Amino acid sequence: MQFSSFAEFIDMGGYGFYVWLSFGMATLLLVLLVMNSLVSNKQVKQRIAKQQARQEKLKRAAKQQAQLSQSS
Amino acid sequence: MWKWLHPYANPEITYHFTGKLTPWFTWLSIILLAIGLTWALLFAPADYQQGESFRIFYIHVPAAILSMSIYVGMAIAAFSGLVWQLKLADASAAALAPVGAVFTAIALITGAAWGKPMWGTWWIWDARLTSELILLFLYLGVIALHNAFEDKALAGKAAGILAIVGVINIPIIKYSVEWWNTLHQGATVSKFGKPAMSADMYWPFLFCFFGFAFFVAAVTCLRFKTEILSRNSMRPWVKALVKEEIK
Amino acid sequence: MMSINIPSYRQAFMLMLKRDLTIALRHKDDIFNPLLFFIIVVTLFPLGIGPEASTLSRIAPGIIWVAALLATLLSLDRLFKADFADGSLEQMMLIPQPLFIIVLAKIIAHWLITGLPLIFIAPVLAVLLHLNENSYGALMITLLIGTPVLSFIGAIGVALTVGIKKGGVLLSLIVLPLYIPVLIFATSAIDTAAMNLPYSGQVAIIGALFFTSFTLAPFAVSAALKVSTN
Amino acid sequence: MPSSNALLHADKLTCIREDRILFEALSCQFNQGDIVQIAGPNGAGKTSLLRILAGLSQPFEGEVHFQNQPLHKNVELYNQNLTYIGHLAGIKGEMTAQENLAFYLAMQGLPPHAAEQTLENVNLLGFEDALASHLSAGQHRRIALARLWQCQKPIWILDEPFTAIDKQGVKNLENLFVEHAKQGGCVILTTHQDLAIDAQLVKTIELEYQLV
Repeated sequence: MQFSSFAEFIDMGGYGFYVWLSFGMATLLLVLLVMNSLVSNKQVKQRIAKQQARQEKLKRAAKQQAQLSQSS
Repeated sequence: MWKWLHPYANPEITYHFTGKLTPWFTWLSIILLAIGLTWALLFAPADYQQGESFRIFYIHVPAAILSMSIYVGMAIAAFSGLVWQLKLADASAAALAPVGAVFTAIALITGAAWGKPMWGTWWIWDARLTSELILLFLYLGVIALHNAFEDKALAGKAAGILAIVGVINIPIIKYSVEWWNTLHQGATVSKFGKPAMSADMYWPFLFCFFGFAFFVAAVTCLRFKTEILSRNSMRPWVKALVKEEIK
Repeated sequence: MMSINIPSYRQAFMLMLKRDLTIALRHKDDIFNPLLFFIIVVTLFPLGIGPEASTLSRIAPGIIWVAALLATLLSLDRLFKADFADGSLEQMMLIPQPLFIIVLAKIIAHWLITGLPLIFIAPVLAVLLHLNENSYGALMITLLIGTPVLSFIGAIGVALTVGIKKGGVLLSLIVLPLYIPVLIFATSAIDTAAMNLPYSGQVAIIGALFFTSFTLAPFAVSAALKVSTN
Repeated sequence: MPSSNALLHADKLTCIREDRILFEALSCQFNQGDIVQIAGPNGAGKTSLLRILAGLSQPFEGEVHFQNQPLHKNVELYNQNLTYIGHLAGIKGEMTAQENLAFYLAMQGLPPHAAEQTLENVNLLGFEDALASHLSAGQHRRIALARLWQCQKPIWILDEPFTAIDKQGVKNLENLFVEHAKQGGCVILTTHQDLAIDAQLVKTIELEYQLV
């Protein structure tokens, strides 16, 4: 352990601001990247599900029309 | 010669294979980073010249190394996508680009934050910082081009060509910037000499580096899976998979 | 099979070059607008910085070269956009000769229309910026071999963005970083010449860039066009 | 299996446009002397199929073969044998009708003076020296089609060739197609009009609008 107290650890020998800025920004960017990756994964899945629902609707409509034209 | 690659060219098999790999990468990354960063922040000795600010090194250098290697990896993937018409290679290149851009940004920000106490200014036109900045532009170009196309298969091909053109240019840009730097600033700015790393600095560095590397692998796998899904959305297996997951 | 005598590579190249030059000469805006842009950008700098001759002559190489980069960038859009919009590009992809011959002809035509006039007007602008008298030779040589590189690299960017509706800003994002080496070596050659030192090293490097882009860019452009017209 | 005299055959083509399968595992062949009409509603993938056959687009899966060789292996030979005229006429407004035509003829190795005579076939005599930007869309299309009268290439792929063409022009074109087929050529086209060509000469490939 290089630091004897928590305050000393935060201070980083006077360089605290720069060290914690670096670590903070890096963490922030990495978290944003992970969030973005998760969100876009979910969005793609939702888009596919939506598209699927729409196609099924169209299919059903086409079937109904076919039945109607047959019966008439 | 490329026959053995064939099963991996099947998107469904690759998707599930990647899905199996992801948790391994994720946990390895978490463990290595937890050890590496704790070690770097609490136990590694301070540099005798730079003091505690040297701890930025444990993020800055891995990020800088990874930012370059991700670009090269992306270009290799794009090249094989172009030459052997591997659609999945294009997808992996597309998955890598944003990850690489983030690591380039981290390298730049930590570089500036390290430079302020060392050089007394946030930004100097140091050769390495400048080429890192240009690398960020190259990444942003690839990402922007990829987003501009609606058809993802075409987007992958176009961004791939740009990545290959970029990778040919990187050594030229790096060389020209270094040359420009020595011409204009000479020896007035003392760059960081390569610090003679002692073992108690080297080990935490290795842990951090591999921790970040596995982080890259895990996030890339996730994005790669997303790319596969969006490019194969009309396939029955994708539909079944999505139906199962979204309830 | 019916016998067909197709034109040789050289004939196809000349046909294409002639066609593009004819079109440009009848559409004179293509030549004058980028040139005018070049002149206006250069005149803006003294207005923004101040008229001291020493300051201006110090930054003149950079100003002229950055303005040349931007003028080239502005003119690049015409390279494939019109052909893409009216369907000529499709027809060019189906010509029996390899695509890179057509591409090469188009890029050279583009340079003759936009790059060459810059070289003629540059010395006049250099006078306005009090460029060091020793530097004129270097300015002309770097422009002469540097602007074709800009056309070649730029063509890759246009070929990639030609199918995109709002490709203008994207084009600059893609192309400008790739222009950096030319900018660095060209301005440094001019600076070195001002100090009366030999600048053949820088010129040799720009020459190398010229030959590299001359040989590789047409292939990259062909591949990119195939993607864009898909 | 395609018969040996097939000029062009498509092998299990799949085409996907923005998440929609336009057609899947489509196989067809085109022989010498064929006039083939690709039919189907809007959005069924007619243009996409023609572009794939012309080698302009890559199919998602499958391959096009020319003289029993995959297309990508002999692009240059294929392009020597192919004339494709798409939706866009490829006419430059800055050049005259004659210059436009002469350029395309010259690229086929034909002398430029053939252009003037050919313009007569499409009823554009007197417009030779008019800049194409002063001409109408129909006239552009006629300039583009004019090269067919000089064309010695066997495979013609034409996307909606009759759009904006008057009745007499359509008749002339149809006669030209029959003539070309008789000489051993092959015409592949899309059109919304009914062809006034003897039905025995025309084959039809029907594309359906697929929902999934």
